[in-house]
Amino acid sequence: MDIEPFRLWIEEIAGSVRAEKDMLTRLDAAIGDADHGANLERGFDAALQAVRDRAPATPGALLTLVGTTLIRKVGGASGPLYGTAFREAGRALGEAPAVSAADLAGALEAGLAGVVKLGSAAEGDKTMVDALTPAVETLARAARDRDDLTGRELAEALRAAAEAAGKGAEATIPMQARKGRASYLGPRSIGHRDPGATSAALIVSALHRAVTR
Amino acid sequence: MDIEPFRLWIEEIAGSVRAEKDMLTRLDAAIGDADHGANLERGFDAALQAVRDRAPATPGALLTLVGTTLIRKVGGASGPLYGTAFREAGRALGEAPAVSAADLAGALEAGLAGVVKLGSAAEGDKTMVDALTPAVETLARAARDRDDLTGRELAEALRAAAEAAGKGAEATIPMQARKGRASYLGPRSIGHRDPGATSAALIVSALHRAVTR
Amino acid sequence: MKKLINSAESVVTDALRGVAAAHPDLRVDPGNRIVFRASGPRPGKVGLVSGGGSGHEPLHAGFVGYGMLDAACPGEIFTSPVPDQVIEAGAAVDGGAGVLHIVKNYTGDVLNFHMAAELCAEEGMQVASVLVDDDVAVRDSLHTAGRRGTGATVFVEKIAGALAETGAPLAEVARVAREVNARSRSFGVALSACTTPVSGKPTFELSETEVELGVGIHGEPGRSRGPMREARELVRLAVDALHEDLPVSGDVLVMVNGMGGTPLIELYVTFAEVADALADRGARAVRSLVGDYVTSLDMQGFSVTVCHLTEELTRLWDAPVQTPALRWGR
Amino acid sequence: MKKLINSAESVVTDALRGVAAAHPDLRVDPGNRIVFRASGPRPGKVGLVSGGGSGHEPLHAGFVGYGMLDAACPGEIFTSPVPDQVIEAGAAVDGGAGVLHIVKNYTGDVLNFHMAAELCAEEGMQVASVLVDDDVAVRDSLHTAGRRGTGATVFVEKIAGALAETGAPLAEVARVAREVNARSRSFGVALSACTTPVSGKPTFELSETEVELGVGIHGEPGRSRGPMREARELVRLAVDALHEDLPVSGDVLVMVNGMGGTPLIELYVTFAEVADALADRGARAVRSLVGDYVTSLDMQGFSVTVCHLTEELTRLWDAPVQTPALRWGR
Ligand SMILES: Nc1ncnc2c1ncn2[C@@H]1O[C@H](COP(=O)(O)OP(=O)(O)O)[C@@H](O)[C@H]1O
Ligand SMILES: Nc1ncnc2c1ncn2[C@@H]1O[C@H](COP(=O)(O)OP(=O)(O)O)[C@@H](O)[C@H]1O
Ligand SMILES: [Mg+2]
Ligand SMILES: [Mg+2]
Ligand SMILES: [Mg+2]
Ligand SMILES: [Mg+2]
Repeated sequence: MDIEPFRLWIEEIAGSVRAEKDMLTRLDAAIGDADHGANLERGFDAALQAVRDRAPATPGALLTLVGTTLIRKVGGASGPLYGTAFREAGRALGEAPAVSAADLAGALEAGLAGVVKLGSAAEGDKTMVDALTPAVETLARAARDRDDLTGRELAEALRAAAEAAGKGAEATIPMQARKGRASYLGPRSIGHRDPGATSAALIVSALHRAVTR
Repeated sequence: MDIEPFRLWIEEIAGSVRAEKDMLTRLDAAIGDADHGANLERGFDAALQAVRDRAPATPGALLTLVGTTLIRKVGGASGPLYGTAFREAGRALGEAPAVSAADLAGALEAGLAGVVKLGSAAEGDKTMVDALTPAVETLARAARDRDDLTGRELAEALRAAAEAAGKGAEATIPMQARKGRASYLGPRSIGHRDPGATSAALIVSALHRAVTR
Repeated sequence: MKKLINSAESVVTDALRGVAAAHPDLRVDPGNRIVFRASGPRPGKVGLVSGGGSGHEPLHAGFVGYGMLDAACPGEIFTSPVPDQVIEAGAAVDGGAGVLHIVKNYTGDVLNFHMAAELCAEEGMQVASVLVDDDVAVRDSLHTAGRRGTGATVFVEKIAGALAETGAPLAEVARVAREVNARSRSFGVALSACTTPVSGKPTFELSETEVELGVGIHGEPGRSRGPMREARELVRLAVDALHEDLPVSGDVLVMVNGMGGTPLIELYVTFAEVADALADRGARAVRSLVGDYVTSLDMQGFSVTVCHLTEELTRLWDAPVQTPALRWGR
Repeated sequence: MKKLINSAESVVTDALRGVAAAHPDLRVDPGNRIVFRASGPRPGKVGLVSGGGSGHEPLHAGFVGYGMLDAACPGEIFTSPVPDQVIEAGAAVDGGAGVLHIVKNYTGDVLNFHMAAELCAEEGMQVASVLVDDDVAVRDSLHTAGRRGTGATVFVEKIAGALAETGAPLAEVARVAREVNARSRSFGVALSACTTPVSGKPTFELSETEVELGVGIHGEPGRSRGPMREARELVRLAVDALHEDLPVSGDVLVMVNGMGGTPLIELYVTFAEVADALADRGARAVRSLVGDYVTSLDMQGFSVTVCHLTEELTRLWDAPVQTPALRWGR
């Protein structure tokens, strides 16, 4: 994979965040502060703009730029968390002009680790971690089993990862939040889908679409 | 007439103001500040209490006490205006222990004159004056025509006065207010019944009931 | 209607207990409903007394203190005080130099202060009255109640209070108070009506797409109704109305006043537009207030008050003031 | 939703223009969204930087000035600022004695200030952070986000600011800031939710007969919902919650804070009840604030914050302060 699918990824994320902005905000209104949609729209629009303006040369540089932009533009909890995820993923990819499916899986693992280190949420805490973890594991498992994946195999692995992320997001509904704003609600956070887990699933889906487009 | 019908008058006013408080407030909400009912309830409850506590000896003393109490307790536009009306009426009756229908008519004329002098509203300005003027004139006409009225004639004259007050209040609906808060609305005050004219009609009706009770 | 009150009847007395508990610099007479400076009258200083219906807080009790009022007489919600309050207040603050009544032009306030002033005069007190009538939304005429007194009241109380503090005689203090009023104009815009505790219902109904232009401070509907617009355009309408009545120019003192229910961040947005609109006409907002100063319970919206400054007025505006709601220079 | 704004996107920038126009004592960097003292850093003085989502005005920009903050970093509405703002602000106000970050305990604020502090430290700046977490409505635990920072932020900023003004070293200023936080507790009650410009809908729905107990300052619903009651009883619930967490006694500093949409007269009614409820427990409200200090846009309701005073804290509270929203003694 060269840089193109990574560029497409950011484009796809920005598009689907824009399309789902109100839904994300509505989810955040129920158990948070009604800004998740606006936060991510602001962040990914800026990230897309930065990628266009600065035209990074490698996948690693692109993801790092996206992460830095998110940190600089989003604020809130999701800004530093997603920002760190993209930055750690970018750092993992180094300066290679093209990367393998295994590299991609490793990068996403690094990104997830960054999120967990910064936010110290575990699975089951009702956060983006609940969508990211199964997705990253699904992709990593597929990549680990083989030397390298064909285009079709990678696409299939990403489809499965996106599905896992969606299931992970769905699974946050019955959880009681233990991190982020939703935790203030205690038992009243139960019964609502976590906005960050939902946006995480959108981000993984976007990756699948970017690679198959 | 001795003091008794005057005591009853205040009782009747307090009762009907209490019963019509919400209606008066609603009228005031439309073209004023939604306090006319509360203002008058506070004032006439206090007046009734003062009459009970201080047990004035003459009709004149009673009306003066009521007027002073209204001035002290009501505030707003209606407090000094109704207060002055009762005080001037009381002053006109002097210290006589009993008064004639002509005395009563003269007292109400004096009360109305006090209102006009203080508030400088003319008929047609959409104020209490529009209900008080025809009522006072109706009574004065009946009393002027005769040496003194029989009980039945006085009752009939007061019924006519109450009717005139009611018609006067009704007639404020198409008027554009030129005095009081309603005047701020300019042409938008048209189409609403004036709260003060409405309470003035209640006060005249109460006098009719007090005399016939 | 949900309100933080114990009962509609006890709102004013309960709030006065709160004022007494919160402000050791003030003395509250709960029976007569008067708020004084705790320090008492100063010999030779003109005493400033104001008052009016409650529901406009911090007006007037929040402006009692050094450099501003000597006493405030709060009436029931939106109902003027009664003469007894005004008489008692005047007697208590008179330092021998007389008392100035600052009266907002509403029939109720005018009549009640008038009766009080007559009774004070009968008892030999020196009393002068100044009528505040700055609201350009109401057309003035001999045959009407005249303009309402709104935001300029704060300016009049501050500036006359500063002059009184210097020991100026009653006639001078009244003169400057009238000058401030003559040089001030206000206009208000409501996004929602207010609800009095007694009536429990909004004083008027506005749809989600309407605003009330030229609204009064008692939830009286205004001059006309118009479509909701962005802040910039609402401000232009307000500043146009001020300008039409008294062309703005030069150095001005500006207040952007919330009505009780408007978030402060929106008042700053509004102030930015007011400053721009004034600048476009060659006026400069050299002094300003942004916040809730003359409220209408929970009403949402804003009013703009502009006072055309002179050197004297600027100096008196800048003079020290120490009240619950205005405080500087000391 | 009707709001006095030009657009949901421009609210914060437009409001900052208003802040700049209204307060000559402040300098606003609109691009970076930072509000500074116009006087610049003072050599040898610890610089105080705070910030957080907008919508809580006057917090934090209204507390920039002598005796309080050196700079404030407003984020989008209810969204924490980004690290760049905090870094820039710190660099601009560092007088060589280091910078104190005052951070309300929300994941977003904590993470963004944390990233900023790391980057500052990498560049050799001396940075300390104090976390404000006074809201007893949230049960504290190692496994959760912990308590929210609410009203105590005002106390921390005022008292730490006063100490910083004396030239105290960073460690001392941080120590007193933490002490204020440790001695402070808050509890909020909402009568209505708030509406953000972006979402355009109330953050939760309350019926005419319900209140939200333990509400947060971002329109987060609270600990539980209960029936609407008179002010006295709502206050008892709030004071009970404070007392349960840290028994009230002795001399206390009390804030009765409006949430943006509450009429001031109701806050005074509330304060009267708070003072009584404290007195019933043997505590005395010797210092107080009544008004809008930490708002949630147009939310209606109140919060009570109590700080258990020491001699040192009282002295620092009384020290001069000169900011748009708090001003005394100077
Ligand atoms: N400590 C944490 N670790 C991981 N994810 C978190 C954490 N705290 C919050 N989140 C995620 O962030 C989302 C909220 O993001 P957003 O609304 O943009 O920020 P904020 O809560 O500051 O308004 C939550 O739905 C949750 O998924
Ligand atoms: N100048 C005036 N002369 C006579 N009556 C007046 C005048 N101004 C107001 N009123 C009467 O007072 C009524 C309003 O009384 P009220 O609501 O108690 O006082 P306020 O207007 O001060 O709230 C009006 O409906 C009108 O009838
Ligand atoms: Mg959020
Ligand atoms: Mg009225
Ligand atoms: Mg009234
Ligand atoms: Mg947020």
